[in-house]
Amino acid sequence: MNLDYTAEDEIFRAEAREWLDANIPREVRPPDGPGMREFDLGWQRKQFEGGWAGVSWPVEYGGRGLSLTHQLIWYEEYAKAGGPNAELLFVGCNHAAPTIMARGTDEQKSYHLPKILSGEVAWCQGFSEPNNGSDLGGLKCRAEIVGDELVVNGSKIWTSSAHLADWQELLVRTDPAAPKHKGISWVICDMQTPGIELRPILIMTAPGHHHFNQVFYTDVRIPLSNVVGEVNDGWNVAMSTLGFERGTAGMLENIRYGAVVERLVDMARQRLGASALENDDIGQRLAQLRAEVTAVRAMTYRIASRAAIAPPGSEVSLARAFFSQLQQRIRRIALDIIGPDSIELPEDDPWIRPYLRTYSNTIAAGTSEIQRNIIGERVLGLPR
Amino acid sequence: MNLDYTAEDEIFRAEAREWLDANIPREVRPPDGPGMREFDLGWQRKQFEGGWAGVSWPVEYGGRGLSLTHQLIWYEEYAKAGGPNAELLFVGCNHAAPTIMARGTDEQKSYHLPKILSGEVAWCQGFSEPNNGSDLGGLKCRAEIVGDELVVNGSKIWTSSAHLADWQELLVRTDPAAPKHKGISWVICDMQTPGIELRPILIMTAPGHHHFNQVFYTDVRIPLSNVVGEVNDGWNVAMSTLGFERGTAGMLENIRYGAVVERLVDMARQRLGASALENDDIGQRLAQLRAEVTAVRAMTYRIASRAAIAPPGSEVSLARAFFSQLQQRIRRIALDIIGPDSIELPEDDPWIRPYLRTYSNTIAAGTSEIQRNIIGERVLGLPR
Amino acid sequence: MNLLPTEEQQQIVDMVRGFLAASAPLERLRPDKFGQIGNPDAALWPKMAELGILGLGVPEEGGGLGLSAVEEALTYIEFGRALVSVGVLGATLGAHLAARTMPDIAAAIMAGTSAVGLATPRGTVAGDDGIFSGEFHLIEANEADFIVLLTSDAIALFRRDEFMGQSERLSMDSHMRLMRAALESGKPLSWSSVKDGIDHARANLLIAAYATGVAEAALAGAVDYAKVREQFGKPIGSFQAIKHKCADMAIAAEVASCQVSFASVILSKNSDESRFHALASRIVAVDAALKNGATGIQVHGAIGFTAEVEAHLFVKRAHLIDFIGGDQRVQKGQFIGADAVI
Amino acid sequence: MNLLPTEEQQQIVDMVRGFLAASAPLERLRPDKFGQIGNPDAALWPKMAELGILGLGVPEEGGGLGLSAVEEALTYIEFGRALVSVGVLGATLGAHLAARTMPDIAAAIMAGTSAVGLATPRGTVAGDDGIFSGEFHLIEANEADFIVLLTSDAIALFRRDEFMGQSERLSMDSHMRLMRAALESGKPLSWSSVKDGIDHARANLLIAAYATGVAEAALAGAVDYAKVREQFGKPIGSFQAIKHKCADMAIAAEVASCQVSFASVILSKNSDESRFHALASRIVAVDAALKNGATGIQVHGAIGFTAEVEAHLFVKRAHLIDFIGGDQRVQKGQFIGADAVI
Repeated sequence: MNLDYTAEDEIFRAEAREWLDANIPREVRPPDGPGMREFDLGWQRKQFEGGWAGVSWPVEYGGRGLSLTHQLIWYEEYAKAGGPNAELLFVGCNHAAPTIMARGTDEQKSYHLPKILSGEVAWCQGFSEPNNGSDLGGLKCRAEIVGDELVVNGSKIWTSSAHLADWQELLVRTDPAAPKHKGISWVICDMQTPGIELRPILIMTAPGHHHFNQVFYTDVRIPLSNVVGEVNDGWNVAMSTLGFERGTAGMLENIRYGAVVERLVDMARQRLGASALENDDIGQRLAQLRAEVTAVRAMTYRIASRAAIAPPGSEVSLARAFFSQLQQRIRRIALDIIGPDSIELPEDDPWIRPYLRTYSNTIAAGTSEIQRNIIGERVLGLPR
Repeated sequence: MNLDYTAEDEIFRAEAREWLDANIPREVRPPDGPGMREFDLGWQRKQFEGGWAGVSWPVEYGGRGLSLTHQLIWYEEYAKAGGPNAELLFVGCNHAAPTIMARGTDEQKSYHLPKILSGEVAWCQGFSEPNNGSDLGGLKCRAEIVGDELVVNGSKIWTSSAHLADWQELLVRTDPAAPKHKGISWVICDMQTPGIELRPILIMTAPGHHHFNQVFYTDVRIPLSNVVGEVNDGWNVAMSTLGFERGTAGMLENIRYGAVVERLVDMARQRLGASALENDDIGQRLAQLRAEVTAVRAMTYRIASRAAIAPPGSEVSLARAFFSQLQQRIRRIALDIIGPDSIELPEDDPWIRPYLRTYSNTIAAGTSEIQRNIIGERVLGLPR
Repeated sequence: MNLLPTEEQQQIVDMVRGFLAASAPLERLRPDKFGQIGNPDAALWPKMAELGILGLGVPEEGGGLGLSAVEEALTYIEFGRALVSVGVLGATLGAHLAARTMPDIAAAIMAGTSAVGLATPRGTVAGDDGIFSGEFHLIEANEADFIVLLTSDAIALFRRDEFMGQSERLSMDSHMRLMRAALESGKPLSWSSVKDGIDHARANLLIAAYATGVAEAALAGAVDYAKVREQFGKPIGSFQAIKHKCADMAIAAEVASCQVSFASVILSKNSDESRFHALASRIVAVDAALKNGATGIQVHGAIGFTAEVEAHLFVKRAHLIDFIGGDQRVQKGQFIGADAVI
Repeated sequence: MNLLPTEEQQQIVDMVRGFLAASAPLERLRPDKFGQIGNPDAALWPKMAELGILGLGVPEEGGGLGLSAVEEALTYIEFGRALVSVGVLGATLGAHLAARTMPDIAAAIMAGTSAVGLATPRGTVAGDDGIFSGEFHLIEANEADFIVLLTSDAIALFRRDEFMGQSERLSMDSHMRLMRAALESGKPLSWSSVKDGIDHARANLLIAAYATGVAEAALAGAVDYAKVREQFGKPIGSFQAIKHKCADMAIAAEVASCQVSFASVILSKNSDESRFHALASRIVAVDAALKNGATGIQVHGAIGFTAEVEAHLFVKRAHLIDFIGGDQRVQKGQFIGADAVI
């Protein structure tokens, strides 16, 4: 075991820090709408032009072709520099692109990957449906093959930023007669295609904030050449993407949370006095959270160490399940530290909305219950 | 709603207090063995002679025929007076006797009930088997009907004080061909019958302490007249007993725990200082426990109020599940308050063994998991 | 001894429940009304006044219905279930504080013609002998004539204009109106300390009852959803992971409900134990509301954190009432310092 | 950067695990040996000395194997899994404290010819500049020549006879020997404070590693049982109530194991961050041991609280190590006062 970095790593780190210092956006990121799209894509373009957009992407797709350790160094410096949480890019960079790299055709790769990396386009996800949340394999959105096209009818839900996205990674049922995991296809869908309609879904964190959508498809025609992997093999294609999300894609967020806890420690010291904190219930709970978030960094390093040998497997659910609940505990204690002013919700509120938002952490991308099933069955080998 | 007592109730309370003051055993209860048997039976005899053994038992069986409110008053005074926890009597008084009252023949009633009430005999329970803990209905201990006798072969486990008991309430399978809940009989078994052998099971709380037993039956012959209720109707007979245990039988213990928490509050004030306790993590947790144990008393009153109208049903699982886990939390905090001396185990230890013992609270008489199934399915109506 | 409602008490519960089902269904808080919409229930006050609900526990000689803390607590459980604006607390507590010495004010409050807001400390409250200084939040006070201030050791009725520098703020709970304001040696119309009568204990009891209602409604919503929502081909309520969460919510609601009933009887007898039992009820009930609110969202899955179902409203309201007069941390500090009642 | 054991490190783990499987199987703690039997592992010390385990991390010039905190931590995870007597901590820490200035004593400890007990405060420890007074527990000290004292801010090596009034006590953990004793201005042979080198951090790290092993073994026992035990016609591990408990245990063990590895690398570099990371590892690992110990009993059901399976041993050992040098409350107090390390 070691935490050593090579001289080359350290040069990379210094370069990253220098570039971030000079280039990190000083403006506040708009929370929503076209302004947010412009901000996120602009920032992605800037990173791309600086050579930082695809640290661990293969060189052939415009990346630097460096190791996951380099990616981790970049995330660490990004978090330290207070880089923005450019969520609109997440699906494209961390879901769609890795999937297309792994299973796409040459045409798909050469058309989409550069656009994603350079911040030209935004992607959204079309996996969940109104009647299948945890049971992804039970999806019903239907795509009939008509000539060289798919004709899609049905609905998707929980699509973040569908109204701001150019493309969608879409799971559809292409063979209703096959066993439920065997008739699904993974398709690239142009969000401008006729027949797509959106319904905004308001969420609990922010009155008026438009983030989630339900998407309706009526005779939406998609070229068969947009299928990634084989027709009816979409389940396997999607699983590789989910593994990625559960593995390394969350690293930046994990690292960022260490700083959140330190801000809380500072606030608690100010409010209660550093010496009073020792046996105080808030001090004791904060100490626990501080130790746990420190351990999350260690878990991230171990995942990166494993990923250097083999692609992440079910064991990444251990870190994910832990971290999603830890975030809730961390955000929850903020209210106890802030005290009565917690009932306010200032426009630039740094604590209450993030707290409310953590309610989705144990639901989105696999509920805590599903994560625990995975751990029980696939990591520990307990019977179904 | 009211917490009022009639003048007659108040007289009853005063009499109870007076009698307890004068008669409560001053000696320490032996933790085990024949000394414990002698102590518990002697104390029961004394209560019987004083007219306090069966407050809510019908007059025809030697009781006072009073209401559950009177029983509750007695328990409250008993707890306040620091009455001993005469566990050896529990099965006889709270399981076997109510069952025999409800379903027994006149001969069974007239033979057994007076002996139980007057402290002449001790009973034990033979329900659980090595391969059925939570799944009581799956029991296998076999009883063949041969002439006017049952011939029992098999094994029971977790039988508290089998080595000190005269009688056992025994569940056996009399019809292996019937559906699993329909071939069971509830039988009175004389523990001196040839063919019964015991194996002590050592438990985690006390090196050398003999409390639990496995009981082996080899061609044990029991008169058919010892079956309570109909042959093959034992499941229904047993369920009425379990309802009783989950309902009112735990009242004394519930009330007693209020005093345990107050002892902890006193200890914490002494160790940490009363004023320092306010925001201290121990103070905050103790406040929570104090509020919860106060609520348990309220839950006990509500159960008693309901029991005055109809026999306790599944809803008593709410209080039972809550209380069994509350006991664990209460006993656990003792270690934090005592501090380093918790690693000792003095002979007259009042905290560590009771703490260890609470590990059985969420297992015995229905695990927490089974209790939650019952609440989910029978109280809330969720599907199986 | 009986901790179940009498027939008369059950009739009051049914009356209030029926009234709220008709006039204040939870759907009124659905997304079409989402946002900082202020008190959605101001229109209810006159109707509630008509039914006598606002003066339910005020003695008849004070102009009220002369019922007890038991009936008040039962009513507040219903208020919590329907997420009635917490401004109602101002009316009930204000009427009690005014009834003894200011019958006109009490009458106006009970008639619903004078609204009463709530004040709760933002930090330390200075002053003694009925003079109060400090920074406060005002809740549902925009149209109020009077304000009831609740601190951890006193309760006081003010004219609203005693509070200076009133300025609006957005709130986490978007179905109410919030202001900041200050008192500088503010003099109440009427007040009492925690040691002086049961006014203060009544405030904690009613907050506990309201919280119990929140916990019960969050449970009911989760159970209803778990029965109909299917995943993997069966209702999610058949999975232990969901079933046991619902069971835990049911336990929490039952604990709260029993202790609230118990405390309400103690208060109705004006017992010395009122403060102890009211604090105990507040601690377990607010805990139940917070827990059930959060668990209810998890049981609902993704729909749970949208504004399309009510699940999120319960946890937000639970947080709001937690802070009125001091949060759980403050209440537990008070409670561990209290003398034992066994 | 690599937080997985190297091939050489894995060989050491395999060697220690193989040795303990043969010489110290968990069955040695089964009911036939139940009771206050004292240190069941005293006979292991000479064999462990032969294998170099007792001086694993002591520099070669001090007579040890010259390996690092990484290898020590990996070894201690194995000790925890096998519930090796915590007396082994005395040997490891004593060898470190002696190695720099008292080579003969260090050699005797590493050879297993001089046993080293542990001392932990029963209350406040007075004194400064290397003079200690107070009341203590002595663990596995009956046959020891030396004692390592661990407090929340210092670690010190004493001759056993510095401790006065040694008197035996029974312990909750029946597989060890316990005494009370006192120091009155006791002078150690060697000591260091928490600010002075990494001896103190090493003690916390090794306790954390041991606790991680306890958590892992409790998990392994629960999972094995959940796979074979049947109720309602299927293995109990197929029920979510049990499956999710096992998953939570797995998470706790993984959290502990990762942070212990991380901290061990930090210590191996003699970094300023050693104290911070050692404390973090102790907090999460002792938490995991306590939780997994308790949950393991529940997963086992009734057999879990008997002495017929090992389940109960883990929670008892977890409590014991929690108190060595200060329990979680003490450690968290220290940790929240420490400077941030990001």
